[in-house]
Amino acid sequence: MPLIRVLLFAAVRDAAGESSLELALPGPITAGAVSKELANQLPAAGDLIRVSRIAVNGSYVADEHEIDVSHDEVALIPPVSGG
Amino acid sequence: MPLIRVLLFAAVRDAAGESSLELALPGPITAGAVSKELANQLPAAGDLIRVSRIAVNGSYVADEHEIDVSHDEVALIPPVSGG
Amino acid sequence: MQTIQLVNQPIDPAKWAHCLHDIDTGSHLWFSGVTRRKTTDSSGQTTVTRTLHYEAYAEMAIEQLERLAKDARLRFELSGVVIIHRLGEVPLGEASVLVGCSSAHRKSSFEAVPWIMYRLKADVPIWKRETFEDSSTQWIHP
Amino acid sequence: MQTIQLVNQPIDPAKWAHCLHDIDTGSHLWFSGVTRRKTTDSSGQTTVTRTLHYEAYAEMAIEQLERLAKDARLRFELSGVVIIHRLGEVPLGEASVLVGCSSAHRKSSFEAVPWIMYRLKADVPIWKRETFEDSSTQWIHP
Repeated sequence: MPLIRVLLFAAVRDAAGESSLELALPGPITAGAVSKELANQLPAAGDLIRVSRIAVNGSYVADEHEIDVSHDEVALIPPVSGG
Repeated sequence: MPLIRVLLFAAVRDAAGESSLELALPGPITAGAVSKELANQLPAAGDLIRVSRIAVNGSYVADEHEIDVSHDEVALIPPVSGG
Repeated sequence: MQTIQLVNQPIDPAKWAHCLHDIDTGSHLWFSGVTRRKTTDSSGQTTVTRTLHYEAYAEMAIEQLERLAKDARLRFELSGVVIIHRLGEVPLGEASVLVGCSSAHRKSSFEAVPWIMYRLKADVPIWKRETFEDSSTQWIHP
Repeated sequence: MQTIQLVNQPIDPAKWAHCLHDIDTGSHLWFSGVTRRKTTDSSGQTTVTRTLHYEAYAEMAIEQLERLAKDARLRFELSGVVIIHRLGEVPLGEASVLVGCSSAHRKSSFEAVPWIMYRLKADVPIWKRETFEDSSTQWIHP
């Protein structure tokens, strides 16, 4: 199964204890599948992950968006609070 | 007849060639009467004077406001354009 | 707290920043009204300004601005209000007016500053004389 | 013209003022979002903040802010846009964000700055961690 690295931030990063996680998922990998697998692996942050968005190469994508494992930078973006 | 001094500003002052005018008006003098007399004396600025307001001691007053000739500071305020 | 002043020199916003300082405000908003070179009217005609002069009925202007600032503080629950208006010549690119508001949340400042400018332009006895490109001048009485 | 930056030092508005300079604009509006000590929630409960820390997904935050500034310039016919966000610790009374807009007339700036702040708070990947009076901390995920 292809491996995919996902960048983590804020409370999700704290829950993981790391700034990124590598997930093994059956291809083709969608943004929604990444989200779901993260929530499985980090149950303590499950509620927060379910309201987070996935960004690919700096843009938000929909759940059905297919990820190019070899080129894309993938990040989980919990609800933001800048400003 | 009591004499009343009226401060003038901007285009009205330029039309009068002076920063104030003294008017002789039969008492009791109202703000509306001051306006009307100024428009008579400065016909070149008549239209502007008719859309101007009278201020007494730093506050706008209505036409029927009675002026205390011995104590009040009276000014004709043409439409303002600060900012 | 409110700070009202008529000045004859260039307005330096940095000089007035401390007037809004308050550890319980989260929002500071500063508006500068600046002398603009070109004005295009509704018919698409462009006039070019060379410079502006401002004159005030100073005592009344101060009194009106103090009242305006007090009204704004109550109406929008502001912590601080600053209104500085420059008089005399205000060359192109320089500010004729500076309005600052601070509040706990940004909504109040965002509402208060436009309201203050609207009221200032309607009621405060200050007048602008425009000098055009061809050196002709005109008092602005809108 | 637009100026976007993430910084780790105090934001000095005077440093960015020149970014809005344009002789054909009549309106400059600057918003500073400042770390506030007290927050009162809808039930009237007050919490006291000791300090804030901000973290960003920097590459994406810059990209989103550049896009946001470009959208704002088109939508509101702005001449200039400045968005500066501070990261790391932002102590009480200091600014975490500075947004500036310039336009020919004030209406555009008055509409643009609140719109930029609204969009920034909805979409730009920056997060705030609050440290309370009792030293407990919490990431803010609204």
